[in-house]
Amino acid sequence: MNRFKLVFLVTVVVAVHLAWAAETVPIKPSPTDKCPVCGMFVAKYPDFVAAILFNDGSYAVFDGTKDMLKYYFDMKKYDRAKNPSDIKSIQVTSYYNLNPIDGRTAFYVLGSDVYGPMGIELIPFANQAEAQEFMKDHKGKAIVTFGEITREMIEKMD
Amino acid sequence: MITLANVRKIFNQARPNEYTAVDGVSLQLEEHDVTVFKGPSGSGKTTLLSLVGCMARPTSGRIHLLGREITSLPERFLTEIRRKTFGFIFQQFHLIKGISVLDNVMLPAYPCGERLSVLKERALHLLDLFNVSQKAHTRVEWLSGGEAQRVAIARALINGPSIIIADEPTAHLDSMHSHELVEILRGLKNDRKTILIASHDPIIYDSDIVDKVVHLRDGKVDEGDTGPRTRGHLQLLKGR
Amino acid sequence: MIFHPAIIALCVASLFICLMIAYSAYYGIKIVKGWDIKSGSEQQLVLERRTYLISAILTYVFGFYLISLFLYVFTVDRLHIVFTGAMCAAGVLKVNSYGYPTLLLKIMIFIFAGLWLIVNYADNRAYDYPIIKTKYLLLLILTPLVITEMILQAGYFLQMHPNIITSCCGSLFSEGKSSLTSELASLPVVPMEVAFYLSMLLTVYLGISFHRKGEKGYLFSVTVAIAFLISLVSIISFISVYYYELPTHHCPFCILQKEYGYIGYFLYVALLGGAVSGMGVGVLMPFRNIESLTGIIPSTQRKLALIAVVFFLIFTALVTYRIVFSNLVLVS
Amino acid sequence: MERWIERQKNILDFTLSSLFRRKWKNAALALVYVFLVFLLASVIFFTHALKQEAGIILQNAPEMIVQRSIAGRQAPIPLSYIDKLKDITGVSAVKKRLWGYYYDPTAGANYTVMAPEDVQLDPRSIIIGEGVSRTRQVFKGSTMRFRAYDGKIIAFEVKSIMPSESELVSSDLVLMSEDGFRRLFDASGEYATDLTLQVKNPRELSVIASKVVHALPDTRPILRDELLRTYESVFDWRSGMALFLVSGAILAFLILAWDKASGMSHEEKREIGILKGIGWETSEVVLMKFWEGMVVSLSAFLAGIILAYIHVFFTSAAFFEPALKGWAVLYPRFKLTPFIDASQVATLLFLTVVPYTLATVIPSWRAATVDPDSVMRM
Repeated sequence: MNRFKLVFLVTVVVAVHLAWAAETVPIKPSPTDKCPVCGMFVAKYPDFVAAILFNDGSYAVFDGTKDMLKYYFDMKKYDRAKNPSDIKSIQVTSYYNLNPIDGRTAFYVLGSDVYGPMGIELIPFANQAEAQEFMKDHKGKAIVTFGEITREMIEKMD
Repeated sequence: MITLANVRKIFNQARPNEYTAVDGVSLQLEEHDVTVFKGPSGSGKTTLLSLVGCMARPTSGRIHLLGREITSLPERFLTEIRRKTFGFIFQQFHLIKGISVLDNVMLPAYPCGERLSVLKERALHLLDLFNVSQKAHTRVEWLSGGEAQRVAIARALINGPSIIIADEPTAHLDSMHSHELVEILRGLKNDRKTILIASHDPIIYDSDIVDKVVHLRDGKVDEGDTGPRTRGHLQLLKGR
Repeated sequence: MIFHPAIIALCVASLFICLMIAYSAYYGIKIVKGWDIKSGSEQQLVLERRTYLISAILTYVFGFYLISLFLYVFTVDRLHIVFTGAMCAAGVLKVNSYGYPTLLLKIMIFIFAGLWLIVNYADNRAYDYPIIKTKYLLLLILTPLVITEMILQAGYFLQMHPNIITSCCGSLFSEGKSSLTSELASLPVVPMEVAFYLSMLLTVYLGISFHRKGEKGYLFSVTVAIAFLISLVSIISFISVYYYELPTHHCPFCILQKEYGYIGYFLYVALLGGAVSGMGVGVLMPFRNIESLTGIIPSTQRKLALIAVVFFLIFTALVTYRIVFSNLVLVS
Repeated sequence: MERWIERQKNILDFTLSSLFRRKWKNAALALVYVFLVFLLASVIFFTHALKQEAGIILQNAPEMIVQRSIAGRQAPIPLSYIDKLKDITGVSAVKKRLWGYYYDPTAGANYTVMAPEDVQLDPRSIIIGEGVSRTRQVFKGSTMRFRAYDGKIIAFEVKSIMPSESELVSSDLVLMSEDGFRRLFDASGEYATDLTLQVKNPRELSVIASKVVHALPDTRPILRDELLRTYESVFDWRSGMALFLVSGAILAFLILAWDKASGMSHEEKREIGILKGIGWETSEVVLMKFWEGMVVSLSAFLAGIILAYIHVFFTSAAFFEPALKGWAVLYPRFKLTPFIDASQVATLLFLTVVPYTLATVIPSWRAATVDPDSVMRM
């Protein structure tokens, strides 16, 4: 019954401890925000959220880096009103700590065994060391920077 | 017309207690007639009535009911014919205790899926006809013998049968009520119902409403004694 | 084995049903052997009376399997917490090789029992019970199915080891891997939708025309069977996806969960009901020329065709409503 | 269709009236039936609610706990391990925990004593659980004495009592400061009882767990999901076991049901004979018997479930208290959140109504196949 006592103990700890404080505020898509590429509600899958922020203060949220890039490479198709020059910043969710990071400076691991809500994904990291560690642990195939990603790479993922 | 051809009913077949209740009876019974089956107890009257009334199937032989051969029908269909064609009046009345007179009268019609309100109306009408409508909501235990008899008759008529079968209907009635019963039967006869009665009560078989008396003995028709009430159109087929 | 109340309930109830069906089969054989409707012998009477009991038991079996089907999926679904990697019923059914066959058998038995009851219904209406022997021979096919199902189910639950790492429905029904389920999931959406609507349209058309004219019963029944299969495939291929609003999630079980308003139950009940009544038309076809059944089967068939059409229409309506109002865009 | 419904209605009507006429005869069976459903439903509702409760609480638990074991037993874990764990990619934070058990001979109970990091307490005060307060009769402001590892008596002032909502987990709890804890148990400042790890991405847990074992071979990581699973199976096992024990009762009940259904009174036999005689068909009598079974079953089922619901959710499963006391001397008096779903009801249905229906089908059929002409021979 030792194990059982342990279970109770953990609950005890919790009742007192409550949650850990979050370090940074992640992008919080509202429950009604939908991915413009696939139409899914984004808020259901906060671990993979990516976003594009525009100069006019508006934004678009995606349920994964892949969908964000699809949008990025073909903006006309998804939103006639927006041009690539309107983009203020790009945010992706870092894999290890789930914090929002700058999408343009992030490192992306391709071909790993981690799947997002949309299947095969590019997994974003804040630095190269994390990306390499991840690639080793999750059988990733390559590390790319934002600039190295091509439209063909994205198309091949579907 | 009801025709019986060489009808035999054996109980407990191929067992030591095998016993032949009806033994090769051939008969023809006319519609709209009153026929009385007469004979000592154990002569097969009741069994014969239950065979004609589609309650049981003969071991051999054929029964034709209003042109239809019924002997090879499974129980399911016999029941259907029975409840549309026959009304039964039993020796002991056999009303169900604990429920009202009205419920008892309606009981045979329940499985037919008729709307209850329609059914109720018809039952009340029948009770009225037999002067027991004031007792409609009384429980049957509180009825007198004569009332119980009349309720039992109302019940027999609820599905509008063309044939009435009565098994020793006067066995539990005094003479006054027995005469009353004869009058009710007369009324039914005037309504052009076919009536089959098993009885050894002279009030019944000597009554002027009876068209034909069939004598039974040991499961066979006793041809030597067809009785005084045998009318001209009586046709007795030769029993083997 | 996992000691869960619902598992015990399923196993115990299955055992009871098995005993009942074995009992019915035993007397079924006796009926096939000793039936002689012409005879008024007591032996025949006893056999005739047995048929009432067997009808009653089969009705219970039919109802039982409907509930059992859902309780099975529901229980299995609840167990996903116990298995690493499983996120819903789909994954838990894969923990050993008995899970899916049990489910399949449950569906088959349900349909089979339904069809048997339809045949029984028609036969009981004919005064000479013309198909009684065929009927009880069919019962002999059902019996081993029920027994196998009980054994498989017991095997499934007994062989459940909580440390097994199973795949979740995401990988099971996700596109791009080569297993039957993932092939179903990766079927192209547009042709699948077209096939689905065509099959529904054809079913409804044939059903209504059968209801009116009583023609092409076999064709209608075969169409129903095909439409049933297409619908099941469609649920995996695109219907579930619209419900989840998640293009990679093809699980046919998660729609049974509360998050989706238990809509799965309505979908599956409509589909199973439509399949049983529609296939019932075809099952009755070979007997419709038997003299005592000529007055019974055609009207029964018409009713069945109508019921099937209604069920399939409900199913199609539910699906269409979801496709139209879903936030998901699969086809642009 | 309308005829069909009317027919069912009429037959049901008669069934109800005959059931009512024989209410005392059916009462004993119904009572046993209700009790059985009550028993089973109580077990199922209770364990399910506990599971649910535990699951909700565990949601906030740390994703991973790292314990050190020496010779297969849990041992204090050096604080120097914290830095090693922090270096693992994907670990956001590592915290130490201090906890243990204290046996109180006066109450004959074990308290769970812990020193939480985020509750500020001075070294001489404590916060206690409702259960502790109840058994020791100590309240806010009273003094509670503990016997330290070296035999010295340490007095603590009760600063507050934990609210009773969390009693399921906090009943036997005593919270104190780290200083107080170390004084009571002679715990060195270089060790903690165990460490908790925060891992943001749950996908990474298993990878991190293997890295922990690799980096610190004398430790054992425990995942929250693992606890959840343990919970799930412990409770399932318990309720399964309980059902297994009750199965004897189910069997006895079925025998009773069979016996009741087959041993019809003379009056009932007479009635069925009359019904058959006046034109009821066998299948209609079977139908009547079916309705009879359904009425008995469903009303007993409903009554049993309602009683069980009241028992579990309003009286906190009072009948189970003696049996469950073995878990902890300080039995928590908690209110469970009502939680019932279709699968629980279906499970109960399968355990009671299905066997009952099947147990009575043969006796009812036998009753229904009375010869119609038996009425003539009565």
